[in-house]
Amino acid sequence: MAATATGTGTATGNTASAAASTVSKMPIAKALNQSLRKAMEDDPKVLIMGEDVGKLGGVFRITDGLQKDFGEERVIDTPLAESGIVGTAIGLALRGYRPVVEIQFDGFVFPAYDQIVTQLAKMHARALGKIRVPVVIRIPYAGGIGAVEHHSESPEALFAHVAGLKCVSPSNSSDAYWMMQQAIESDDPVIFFEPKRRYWDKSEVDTAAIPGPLHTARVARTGTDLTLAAYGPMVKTCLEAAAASQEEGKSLEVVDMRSMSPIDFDTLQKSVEKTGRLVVVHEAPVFLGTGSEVAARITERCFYHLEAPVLRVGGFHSPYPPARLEDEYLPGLDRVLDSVDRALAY
Amino acid sequence: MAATATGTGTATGNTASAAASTVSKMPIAKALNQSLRKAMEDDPKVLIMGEDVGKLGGVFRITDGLQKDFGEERVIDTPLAESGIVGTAIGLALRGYRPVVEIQFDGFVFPAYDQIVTQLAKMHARALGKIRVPVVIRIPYAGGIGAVEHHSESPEALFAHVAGLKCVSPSNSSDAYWMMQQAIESDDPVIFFEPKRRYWDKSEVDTAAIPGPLHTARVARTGTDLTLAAYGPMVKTCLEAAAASQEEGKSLEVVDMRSMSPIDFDTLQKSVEKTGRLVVVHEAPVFLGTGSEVAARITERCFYHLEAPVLRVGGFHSPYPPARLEDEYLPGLDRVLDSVDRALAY
Amino acid sequence: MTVEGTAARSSATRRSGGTGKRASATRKKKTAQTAASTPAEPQLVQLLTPDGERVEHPDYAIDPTPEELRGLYRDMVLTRRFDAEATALQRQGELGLWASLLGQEAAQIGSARALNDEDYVFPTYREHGVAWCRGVDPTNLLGMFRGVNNGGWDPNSNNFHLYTIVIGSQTLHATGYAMGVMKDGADSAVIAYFGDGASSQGDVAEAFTFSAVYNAPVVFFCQNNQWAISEPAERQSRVPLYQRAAGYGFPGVRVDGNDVLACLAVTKAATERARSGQGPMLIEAFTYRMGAHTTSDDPTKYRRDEEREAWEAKDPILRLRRLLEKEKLADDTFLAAIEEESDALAKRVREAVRAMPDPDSMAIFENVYADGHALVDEERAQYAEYLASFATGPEHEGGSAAQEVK
Amino acid sequence: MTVEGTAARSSATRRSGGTGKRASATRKKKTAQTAASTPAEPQLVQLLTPDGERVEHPDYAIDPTPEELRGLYRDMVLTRRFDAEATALQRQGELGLWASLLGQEAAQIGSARALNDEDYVFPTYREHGVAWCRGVDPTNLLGMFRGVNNGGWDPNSNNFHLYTIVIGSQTLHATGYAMGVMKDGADSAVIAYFGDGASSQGDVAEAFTFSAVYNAPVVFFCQNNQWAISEPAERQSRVPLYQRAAGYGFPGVRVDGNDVLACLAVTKAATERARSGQGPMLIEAFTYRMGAHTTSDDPTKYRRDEEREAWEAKDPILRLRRLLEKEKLADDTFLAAIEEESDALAKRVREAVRAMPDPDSMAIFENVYADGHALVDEERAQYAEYLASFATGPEHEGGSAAQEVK
Ligand SMILES: Cc1ncc(C[n+]2csc(CCOP(=O)(O)OP(=O)(O)O)c2C)c(N)n1
Ligand SMILES: Cc1ncc(C[n+]2csc(CCOP(=O)(O)OP(=O)(O)O)c2C)c(N)n1
Ligand SMILES: [Mg+2]
Ligand SMILES: [Mg+2]
Repeated sequence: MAATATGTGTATGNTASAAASTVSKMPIAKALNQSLRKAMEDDPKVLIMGEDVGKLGGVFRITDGLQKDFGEERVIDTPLAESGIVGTAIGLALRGYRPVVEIQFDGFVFPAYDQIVTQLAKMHARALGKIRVPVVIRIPYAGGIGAVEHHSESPEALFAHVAGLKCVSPSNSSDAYWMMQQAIESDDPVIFFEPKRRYWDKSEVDTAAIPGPLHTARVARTGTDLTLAAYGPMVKTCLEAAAASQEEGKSLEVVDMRSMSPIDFDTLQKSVEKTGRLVVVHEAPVFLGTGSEVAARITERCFYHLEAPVLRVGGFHSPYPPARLEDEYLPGLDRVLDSVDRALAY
Repeated sequence: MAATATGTGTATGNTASAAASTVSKMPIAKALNQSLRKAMEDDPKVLIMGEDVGKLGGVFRITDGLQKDFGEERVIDTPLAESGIVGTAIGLALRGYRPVVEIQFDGFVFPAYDQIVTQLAKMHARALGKIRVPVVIRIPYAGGIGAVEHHSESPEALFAHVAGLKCVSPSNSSDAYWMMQQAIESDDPVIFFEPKRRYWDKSEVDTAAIPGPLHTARVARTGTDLTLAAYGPMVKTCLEAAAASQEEGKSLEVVDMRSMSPIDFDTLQKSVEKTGRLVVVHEAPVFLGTGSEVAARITERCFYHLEAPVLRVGGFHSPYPPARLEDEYLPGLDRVLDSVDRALAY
Repeated sequence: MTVEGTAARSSATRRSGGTGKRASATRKKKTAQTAASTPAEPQLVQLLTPDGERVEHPDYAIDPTPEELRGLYRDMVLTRRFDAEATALQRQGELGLWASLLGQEAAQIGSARALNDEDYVFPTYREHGVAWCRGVDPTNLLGMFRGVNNGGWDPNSNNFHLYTIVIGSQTLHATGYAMGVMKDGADSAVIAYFGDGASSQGDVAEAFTFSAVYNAPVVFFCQNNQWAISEPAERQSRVPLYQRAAGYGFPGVRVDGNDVLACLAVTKAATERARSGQGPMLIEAFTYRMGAHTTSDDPTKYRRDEEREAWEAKDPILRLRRLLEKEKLADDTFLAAIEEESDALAKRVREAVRAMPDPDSMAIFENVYADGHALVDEERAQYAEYLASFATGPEHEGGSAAQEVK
Repeated sequence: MTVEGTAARSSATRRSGGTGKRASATRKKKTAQTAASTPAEPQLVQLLTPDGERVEHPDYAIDPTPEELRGLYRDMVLTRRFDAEATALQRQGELGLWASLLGQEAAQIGSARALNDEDYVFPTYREHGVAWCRGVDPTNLLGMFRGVNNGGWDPNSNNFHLYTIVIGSQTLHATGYAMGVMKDGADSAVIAYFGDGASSQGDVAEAFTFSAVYNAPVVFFCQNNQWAISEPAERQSRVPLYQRAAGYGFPGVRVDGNDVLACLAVTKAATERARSGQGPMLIEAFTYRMGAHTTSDDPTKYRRDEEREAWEAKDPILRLRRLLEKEKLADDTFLAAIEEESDALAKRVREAVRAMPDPDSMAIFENVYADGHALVDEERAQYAEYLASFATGPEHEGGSAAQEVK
């Protein structure tokens, strides 16, 4: 990892007293598991719901061991019906619970889309603020794991466009740990996108840190020539691209957006005002992906600073391809660097 | 209507021989009804499906009289279940039919979202092109009619982002008439967004014209200082804004986009290369609305031509408000002109 | 007309050509088959005949006091009056829309009066009678129909959730809420209202599945008013709807939805069942939508007048009045008092609606999130600035000019 | 371990504190009640016992010829062998995933052999035996599991639709297709396969509603293999699934899913019923998933070995073999021939998979639309140019450097 990287998370350490025992390296999957465990210990109203989240611990084992320790009343294997899962989670939230719903894979969230968009997102406003529906919807998303159809999609723009929802995605274990707890504590519905192909990537978590706000971006690496913006699985790719560019004498700044709704445009703006160039990277299709909003708004905010148009690297306008083609489809190092070159050529 | 407007539709007349009998002024609603009738007469495989489309003729009477004339086998009142409607329409399409599905109001399309996104959009690609699913989904959309919740939404970006779907919206009767037939003739699924508050606006239809392609934009009014881009209900608002601006000596070009997937960027680019300024207007929320894609891509294509950032006028990031607030929420003449001023001030 | 006639003929020809002969023979057979599998008149629970006679039912005994009977009568009359006033207010332009409950008073009052205060109600958009029984101020119901809000009451004040317009969604909220009641160890029941049309929605089936699997204390109360806008109930099911429950593993019963006593008794039984841990139950209240679907609807397009007339004879208020009169439980003073109360209610509602202020422009940005959202904050600030620009005038000529054009 | 133990205890404490006492009392009662309402062993149609004895059923008579019996046996053996080979290929890294049908051969072969060529099949993702009977080349099934395509056959060649992964969706496609069959006046049937887990999806309920209302010629064939990944069937329904049909107005029947003759007979009856215009029917084939959900799954996490062992005694292939042996319908030559055919099939599949080429990069842009799409064209051109830039080399240093890093 390049010398300029600023560490693994936004959590700013308050670790003087208990450093040895609270910091450890762990995979994102484990950080999520620990975070859920902590949230359940702290608040008896926190529930886990979903398909196979109980004995199996979820197909990715993110809820591993939780049913054993918290019981079937709090870790609930549901019937196989996503609309039912989210709809009953809303009802439980109305009764004072804080359900954390697991959608097994990105491509299976759509049966619940109506409940999410017309009920979950709008109920607080509909009630003029008199009720709250603090439901977290966890979605293991994006590709790169060689899976069959519907198991590799990046549907975040379809949620971020909808007022009433918040959308976040961690890129490392520290964020996974802290952002999950913040999402559960939030009184708003949060769609929590988990970068499934990074589940097994290890980085440091300090369980005694004081985390920054949930919806702020983080400068993951400082640089001067161009800004790369990404979130979730693409942060790693962007950091690799920045490292590769450094060898060629180019100084790239990498912003880990962390939140897709709201987007922290202030941090992006500050970075672009410095670098004058921006490339946004996500796995989701470019057309109407979150990058389009970043491009549009940053261009408006930094019109006189931009030396090149904001470029976007992402999926194509085609269904996610079969696994043997996903390396072509996904924005990899090469495609990111190609766009960096194009932006720098202006 | 300003002198520079280029008429009411893209259909280029071939009307020398039968002008008198084939041209008439009619509301958009009637043009749609006539178009559906024509499509059913021309092709016995065309079916109409939806809630209340039969005897009632739909809540907006767009299918008025069709069941009476084509029978219950071709104009099908369905059970009250949107996923079921779209799912069975897919099955009918696989059997060789061409179903035209009516969703009663924009806000009720979401129960069908899974079938649309995971099945309808992807089936042709999944089958490596061996099957086709020519389903048209008609959605009366957008606001301005003083309705209760869920009856005024503009969800087009949620469909345009999805590969495999095509999305169009007519702004006048001629387009309503021709685009509907073209959508039905298309072998791809088409989401047909009908600007419900313009249903009763009258303009000319020439039923003997030769229409242009379905997915091209149309310069609805030529101008030199700034381009206004819109589709569906906002075209009228933009034309009014252009007329108002003319009185102040500003020459605005208005592009009726007509298609939101694909977007005809060539026509937009050509216009912006001339005017140097672009304001995109739609009722949908600005954040991740189609305007974000237009802004991002036109900025990329016209980087050296733009004298101001692309500005966007649209709905706010809040649920569609109660009717008494919709005039504040909807982009009206004032808000469009305010953005025009801002763009011209650069 | 000629053109239409031709189209009809040509479509008929098309169908009978080629394989068409067999097709239409098949079709006839199919219809016959369908009809055969539907029993003409399924049993329904009735405790009060249209003539106002009390009848007994082995499973659903009830013995209301005179006071209770008068109370039910008052509820129904006041609800109907409120409903009529709301319809009138719509005609006068004070409301954008109204969904009348005319004809469904017994189903709503009977079921709602079976509930305890701790029970929780998830209505659809037509449960004005239920709202009344829960103590929701009727004027609060009108806000959404006037267009000043999308739900104008605090659901937790009366355990009466907001109206839900997307058909069927609330049955899942009710089920989840009932799951929560169970987890809390509370012994209250939850009731979800929905229509015959709603029975087709996947969400309602999923609510049946979840409630059965978790044995949740929820009562599904389906008002089969026989129409979903223009579609008759046969478009949703070819067997009576109450029968659906058995296949999910809980009981279903059809009750005379115009019989307030039967609705009360059956709902009492179902909620008691739920409260005592016996799980969900489906009640199909067989009733009739006497009016239009909403004030925007024109039922003459699809419904024969005779059907409505036949149902007038079964009017829910009339039959309770007959009982009250027969048993001499309602004297003129009582009836006059209700009349007076009705007038007062109507007046109060009328005045309240007319006085209902439009929401402030900036309300658009309120309550979108509980914990705030940077984009909403930004848009709020921009919009405030934009509005302020009109006040300050000259520098925004475009805006001003536009206002005049408008 | 200590931490986990503590958590468990503290959560237990939490539950029994305060109102918890009543809650857990209530809970016990509820469970008892649920159990009481579920009959222990519902009737299932069986024509062949696990011991290979033929039994009669009044409604589902069948008299297969020796040839037919041998054919069914061959189908099952070859299907199982193909399935085992695919599992092996997954272990060897040739496939990314495999969903084994082990244990469900009788349900699939029996039902599929009841179909006519004109009938149309909508499978889920595990119907390899059905595909076999339809004449789909088994190697074509493997493309999607290898990751070279998302559906590698022409559905219309064998009237066998593509595998559908999103649970339940295909039941609506089948219903729509069946509505089309009716409109065409054709007399074929449509069959939709789905699992016990799928029965909870709203789409399946909507398919029941639509098929009943339109009396569509569709057979719903539910393979209740008792597990949806890690969830037992009781998580989906507390009553046997076949009972669901009645509430929608059509018949449901439970058949011994490990009895190929019963599956054949019942599906024959259901499809004939559909073809003759009597509408939909639900068949619940009561069977068992002997293997893991897929090769990614580890059933030891949630399932007891004894359960699986008990079901081994009911093996579908074994019992038909017992019948064949008892009735002397299968001699060594026959059995040896099948063995040989199995080996050949396995070899052919193995070789075909290994030879299966990766799709061309540009395939990403193919078949997204039937009529083309400007954006796809633009992206295709840009990507081709991008790929070409690597060939031309020097000017794209970033790209080349990156490739090395990779
Ligand atoms: C998901 C959805 N689709 C369509 C509509 C439009 N709509 C409003 S009411 C209605 C009919 C409802 O019928 P029913 O459930 O019988 O209730 P009723 O109005 O008769 O009380 C329809 C189709 C809607 N509100 N929600
Ligand atoms: C809508 C949806 N949600 C979740 C999944 C993930 N998933 C795949 S198979 C499966 C279990 C299916 O169980 P069942 O219907 O019984 O079929 P079986 O696998 O036992 O044949 C699940 C949950 C999915 N494919 N689709
Ligand atoms: Mg109704
Ligand atoms: Mg199963």
